[in-house]
Amino acid sequence: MTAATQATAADERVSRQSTLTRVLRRPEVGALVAAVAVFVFFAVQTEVFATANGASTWLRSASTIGIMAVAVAMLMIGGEFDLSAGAMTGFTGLAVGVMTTHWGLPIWLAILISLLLALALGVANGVMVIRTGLPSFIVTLGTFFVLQGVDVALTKAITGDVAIQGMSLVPQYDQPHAVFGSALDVNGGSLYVSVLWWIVVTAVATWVLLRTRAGNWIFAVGGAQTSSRQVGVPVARTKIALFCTTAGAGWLVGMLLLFTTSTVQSNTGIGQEFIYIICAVVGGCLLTGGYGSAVGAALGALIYGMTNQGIVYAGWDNNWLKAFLGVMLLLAVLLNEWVRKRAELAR
Amino acid sequence: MTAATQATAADERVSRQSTLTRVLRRPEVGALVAAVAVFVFFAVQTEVFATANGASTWLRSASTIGIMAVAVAMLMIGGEFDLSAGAMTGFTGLAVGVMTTHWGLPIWLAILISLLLALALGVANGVMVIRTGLPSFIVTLGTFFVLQGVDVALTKAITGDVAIQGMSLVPQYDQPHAVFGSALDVNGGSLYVSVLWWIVVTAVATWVLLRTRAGNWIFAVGGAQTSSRQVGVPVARTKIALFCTTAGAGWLVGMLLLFTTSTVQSNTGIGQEFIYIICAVVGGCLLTGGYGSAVGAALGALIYGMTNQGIVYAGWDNNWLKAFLGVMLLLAVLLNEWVRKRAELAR
Amino acid sequence: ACGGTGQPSGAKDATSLNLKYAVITHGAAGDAFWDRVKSGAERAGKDYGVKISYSSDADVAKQSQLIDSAVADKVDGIVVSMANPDGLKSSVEKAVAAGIPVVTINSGIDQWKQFGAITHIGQSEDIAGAAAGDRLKQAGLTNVICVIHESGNVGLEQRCSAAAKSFGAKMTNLQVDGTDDNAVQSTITSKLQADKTIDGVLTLGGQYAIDAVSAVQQANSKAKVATFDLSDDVIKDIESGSIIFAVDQQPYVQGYLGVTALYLKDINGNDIGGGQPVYSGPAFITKDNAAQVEKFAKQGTR
Amino acid sequence: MSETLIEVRDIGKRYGNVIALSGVTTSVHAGEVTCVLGDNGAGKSTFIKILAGAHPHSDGELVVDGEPRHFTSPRDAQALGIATVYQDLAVVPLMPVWRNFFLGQEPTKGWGPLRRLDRETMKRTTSTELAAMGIDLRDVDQPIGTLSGGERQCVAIARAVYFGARVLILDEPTAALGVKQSGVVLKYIARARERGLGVVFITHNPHHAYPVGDRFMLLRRGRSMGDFPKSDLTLDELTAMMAGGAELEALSHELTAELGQDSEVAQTMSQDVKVLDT
Amino acid sequence: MSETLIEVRDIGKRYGNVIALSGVTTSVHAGEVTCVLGDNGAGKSTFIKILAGAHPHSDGELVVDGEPRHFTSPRDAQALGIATVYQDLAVVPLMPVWRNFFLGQEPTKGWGPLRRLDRETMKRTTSTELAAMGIDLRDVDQPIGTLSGGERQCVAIARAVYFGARVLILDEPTAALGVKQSGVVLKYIARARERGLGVVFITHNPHHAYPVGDRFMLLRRGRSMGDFPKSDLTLDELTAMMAGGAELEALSHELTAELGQDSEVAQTMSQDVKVLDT
Ligand SMILES: Nc1ncnc2c1ncn2[C@@H]1O[C@H](COP(=O)(O)OP(=O)(O)OP(=O)(O)O)[C@@H](O)[C@H]1O
Ligand SMILES: Nc1ncnc2c1ncn2[C@@H]1O[C@H](COP(=O)(O)OP(=O)(O)OP(=O)(O)O)[C@@H](O)[C@H]1O
Ligand SMILES: [Mg+2]
Ligand SMILES: [Mg+2]
Repeated sequence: MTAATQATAADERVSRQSTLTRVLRRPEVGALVAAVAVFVFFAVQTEVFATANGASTWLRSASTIGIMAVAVAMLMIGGEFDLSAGAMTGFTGLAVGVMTTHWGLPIWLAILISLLLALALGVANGVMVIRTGLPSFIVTLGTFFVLQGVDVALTKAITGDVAIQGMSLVPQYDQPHAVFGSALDVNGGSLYVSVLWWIVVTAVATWVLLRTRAGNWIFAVGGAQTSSRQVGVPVARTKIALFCTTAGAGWLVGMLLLFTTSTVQSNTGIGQEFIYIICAVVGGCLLTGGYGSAVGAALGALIYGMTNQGIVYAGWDNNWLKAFLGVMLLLAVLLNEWVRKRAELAR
Repeated sequence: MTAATQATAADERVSRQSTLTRVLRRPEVGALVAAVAVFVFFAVQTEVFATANGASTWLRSASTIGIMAVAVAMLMIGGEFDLSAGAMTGFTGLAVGVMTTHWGLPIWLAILISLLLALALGVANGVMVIRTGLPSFIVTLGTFFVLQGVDVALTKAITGDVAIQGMSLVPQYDQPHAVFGSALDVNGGSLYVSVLWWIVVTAVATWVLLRTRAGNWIFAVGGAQTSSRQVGVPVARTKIALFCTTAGAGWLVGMLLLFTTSTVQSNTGIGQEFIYIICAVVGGCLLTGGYGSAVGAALGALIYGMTNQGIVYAGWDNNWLKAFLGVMLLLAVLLNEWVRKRAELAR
Repeated sequence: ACGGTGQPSGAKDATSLNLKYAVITHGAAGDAFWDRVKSGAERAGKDYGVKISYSSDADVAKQSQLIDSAVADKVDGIVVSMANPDGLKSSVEKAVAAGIPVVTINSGIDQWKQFGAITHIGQSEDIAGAAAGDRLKQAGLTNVICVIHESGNVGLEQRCSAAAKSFGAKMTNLQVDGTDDNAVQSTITSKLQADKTIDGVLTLGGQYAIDAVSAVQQANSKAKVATFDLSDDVIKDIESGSIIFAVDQQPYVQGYLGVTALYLKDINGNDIGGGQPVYSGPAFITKDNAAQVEKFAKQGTR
Repeated sequence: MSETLIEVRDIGKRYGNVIALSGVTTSVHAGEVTCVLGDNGAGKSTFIKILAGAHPHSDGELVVDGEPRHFTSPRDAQALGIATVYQDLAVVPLMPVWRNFFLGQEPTKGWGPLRRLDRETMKRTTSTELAAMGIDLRDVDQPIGTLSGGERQCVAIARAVYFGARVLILDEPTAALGVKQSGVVLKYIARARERGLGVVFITHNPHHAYPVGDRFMLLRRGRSMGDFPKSDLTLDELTAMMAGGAELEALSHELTAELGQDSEVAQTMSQDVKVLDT
Repeated sequence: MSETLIEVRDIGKRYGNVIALSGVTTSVHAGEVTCVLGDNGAGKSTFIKILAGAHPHSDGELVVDGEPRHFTSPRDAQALGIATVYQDLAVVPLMPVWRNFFLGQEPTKGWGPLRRLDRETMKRTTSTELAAMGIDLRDVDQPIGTLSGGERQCVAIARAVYFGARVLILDEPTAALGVKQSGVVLKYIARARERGLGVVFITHNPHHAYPVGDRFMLLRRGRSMGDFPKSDLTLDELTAMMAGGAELEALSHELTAELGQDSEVAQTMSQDVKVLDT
């Protein structure tokens, strides 16, 4: 026993490893390098990109996607998908819009009710997945379709229109607008609060994933569900909580959208669910679950946002937008992978 | 040795199983029952659904989705995704359209060239996935974006429009039209050739999956890639062939679309890639690979097609379309799962 | 729903005819423009006591299948928008051959006759686009972006290209992700920041005009915003001057008149237009006449 | 010493139409080691999975501490102090060794929102517990999937021993272990018995089963062939029983023919056969 | 009898910065059984994965039939008649047993597009080969993931034996096996040797290694401790070597204390220690 413990100090079975290499092996580093590369590329290519004004724009567009990407990444680490996440952003926004502009509910109450609705949907998703044993891809696809229909049809039925109008005239609009929709003036550019929310969400998610029991369980249920069940991880509880997380993030983003643009339309968020998954995967999450990081997902969203806006700044033929986006994404992911492999092989 | 072999006849460790139960345990049966349920539902709810005319419509709409769903199911069984499959249908159609209406190439030559282009893209997808070790979700997402950009930008650049016009005036249009776009008169309704193609594709895929070495390898690489590599399955070759299959199916569907409607739009197929995956999953394929069936995927497409058209026949409010679709899908999948579980537990 | 009260008494009673019309468009679900077409058609159906079933699909192959479905369903008339006439040709002709009267609305002004429709109502995206382009020219703009909120949508592309033609000066298309307003605002802002000479933004939906107005403020640009289609908020912005005009194609009219044309054909054998297309617009909403339409925009019919 | 912790009565388990186990009756006592023996596929793992709560039983009764139970999850069993080493080890390959060790029962420190994993304790405990088994890991931060088969097994055992409060269930714990590590596991079992735990131990190695076992339950083709106290058996009888009698004789002859009369294996086998005959 | 099939010279393998194997030199001869022994994590599996082509080696030379090779895939090794049983068995859990058995080397019948799997042969062969090992499956159409650990291992072994043309590599094949099945595996090894195959056999059980082995290679912490012909060793020496000497002594004392002087395990251990001392 003693013989074994003392051998830890210097082990001939491990080759030396520089601190740099050790840093490079963190899962986020590949995405970070790729993000820096994209930034440098557009900063050099265009004038506005690296200015405060430019940054405020691409940060803003990355922020809402980023919040969702982080939540979706957690869920993916836990081995599930939520295709209703995109529609949820529209749903919560519409709910608040309808409740305030048409039913005259106090704005904060409406916000609270929409949060409860979102969480209830999250729980419903989770319970259905657990109870039926169906893949979450299918269950949440069902929820997605239902939400999409509800978004259009209910909004239309209640308001007679397919978008919320007159939101800014609602009493006390200023208060939630300050919390969700305002912008700070930083160095000439405006920093939207959505960016701050994004940072907070990423930090909390990272804390939860790496430092708490819940985080341990998330990695476990995604990595090997049967095994984790066997050692006593509360699989159902963990997964339902994860579905609530994406639903809650959907609510947050719904509020951010509603109070930044002061309107939501019934097709808000439709089709975005895959963007979130894409950002998470670009940031290093495995589609099969059990591996990934919140910071990586946030960086994935940053890459996506920067590329999207960067192409506009560069003034490239807009018809090619998607083609450029595809090539840039591929290059970013390849760079990411290359960095990681380098790090793994480094001696 | 002898003692062991003779014990096979009657084994006290196995309870009796009726032939019915054994039939019910095939992976497709759940989907079949769900399809029949959907059919009966709409046949009762609406007058037209079960007529020859009605059937011809929903069969046609299911057929093109079905062909892709079968190919995508094979790829999913092999453990990979192809998000470029939808865009590929538009791409090949547009390629033929541009080559014939604008460059005046002979129509069969154009068709051949577009097939080669599709296969080349399939190989490119496969090689990238194998070489880089990146998830195919990301690699084919890149291809998807590039194709989407090319579809819009190139078509616009060459034809000045975002859709192919005047296709039916191309010399010898009749020949491929007969092969890909014609309809037979059956019992008062028209049976589109695309339905025949669908049946052929499903049959061939089933044969390959269940009766050939290639099929064995597809299940193996999807079920446990490292293990299959260790026992000598040519993983790279199998996967590249699978990507070629989806690309080839994309080409076939592109031709079917082009010669049935005599036009393609630059956004044809965009967003369909997930429909294919959905149909495959509804038909019993696992998202994680290694399990599924071609017939199941075809039935998944049938359920999707019938539901989509059935809702139209039923005359339900269009705004609720997606909600109905979601509910029907969920019910179909639940029924599917229930039948399968019953069958497994049946003694 | 059709109780029979308040119906115009025609040569024949509609309820006794038990008419059923299909309205099949290429609009996306939840699109404000097509939502008004739908409202118009449904209102007409209610007014005449006719059953209306509205369906739509932006994919031309699927739209043609919807027409086939309607034919199989033996409806009494079809209203169809033909953004991509080639793809609908065989289906429309089949409907006509089956003795079902067809009215085309919105787009398809060059083909309706050839396909055998009884009339065409509305004006094509081309005409509306051209009119918008003219207006922009009159406003003295020189560098305008045309915001396409759905990539590859034929109708949107037609609006932009027609506007570009009649506008004469520089007009570039900008693709945005229409399902993410945050991204729409960001992208327009980026474009305005990247090219300071842009002095006009033309959006193709009321919703995106609101986004464009915020983006212009955000980018500190002096660009003027103009848009297709109306909404309550758009009217308010027109009144406050942040949107210079809105092109109103009067989609409600297209839906309503489309059904009316079928109805008159059925009860009285009329051919509206007498072999010529009927224009439904475009109307321009500016500061001067915004107040008049405000009420209707609020109720979601303009 | 003879407090009954777990009692199973006429228990059975079906997977669909496969009857993996039927009519098994036995009990686990405090301070006693019950060895479950049997051929491959006899149903041993199925049996212990029922005790561990990993699979619900289809027939019969499971009584823990005098109360009939129907575990729906391994958590239920753990709550009663039952810790298990599964044959497939139940580890999460992509997770670091130390996280796997404490999975499901992580120690925390801090309060409220700052309540967090006690990482130092976790890492330290993991490496000391493994070192005690003779496994000297390079790095407890390594994903457990990159450990060798035996190292992985040691993690699973060390974990169960660390958390096993009243009953310790071990499904072929020594299968992938070296001689030294196997010795440690046997020592652990002996110690657990001394501390008054009930132990259920599955192995194919009579040399491991005999020294530590108090009672031996034999399963064959899903049915129990009876429970034998150690006093009724010699090692040779046990070995013969495990190997399955008559068929063994044929094999023993073959082996003798191929490996020569003086081969160790052949000798052991023919001895076993002789024991059976007597 | 002494044709050299495989020679490795100074071979090494790193996983990132983990050095799993370094400087190992040995050779595999036709008609000879080379046993690879060593503690858990010593590098045995890594060593055979190199021979099998599953991992390329990082250092040194691998010579097969006199030609230096750098396998990039297990197919390369298979093409040279090398068949392997991996410690993790390399099966595809969701696939039926018979498909797993023939995976990668499926027999076909028919021509051209009608060329198809010879399903009858495949199923028949699978069940006879397994029956020969004493595994009597209910149904070869069962997914292999639902077999018991030992049954699964038998499939992997039967497959390798069936396809092994010139070299047979077995990584702890008897770990999960019952006494009877272990006997069959030893018999197979003996038979393969007689047919002139080269066999590489890894085990932790000296009672399995000694009777069939011709040469014994000992690995410790990734390095070779040398190659010993059988004539230089007794079973006891072998056991002592496997258990690692000095540390064993401490363990033996502890065990004696806990299990009592007459415990079998304790006795064996103290014997081993004595052998080492002499
Ligand atoms: N999920 C399952 N579905 C169907 N059959 C199963 C399943 N799990 C186990 N079996 C069958 O039940 C029988 C008993 O399996 P079990 O794992 O309990 O055997 P075991 O005694 O542990 O064998 P071993 O010594 O090889 O580990 C086996 O024949 C196996 O094929
Ligand atoms: N993919 C890998 N990445 C990092 N380290 C690895 C990897 N695979 C094995 N190792 C390490 O290499 C060492 C040797 O492993 P190997 O599997 O060869 O041991 P072994 O001798 O077969 O042990 P056992 O008897 O337990 O099976 C182990 O310490 C293990 O942790
Ligand atoms: Mg077992
Ligand atoms: Mg090993």
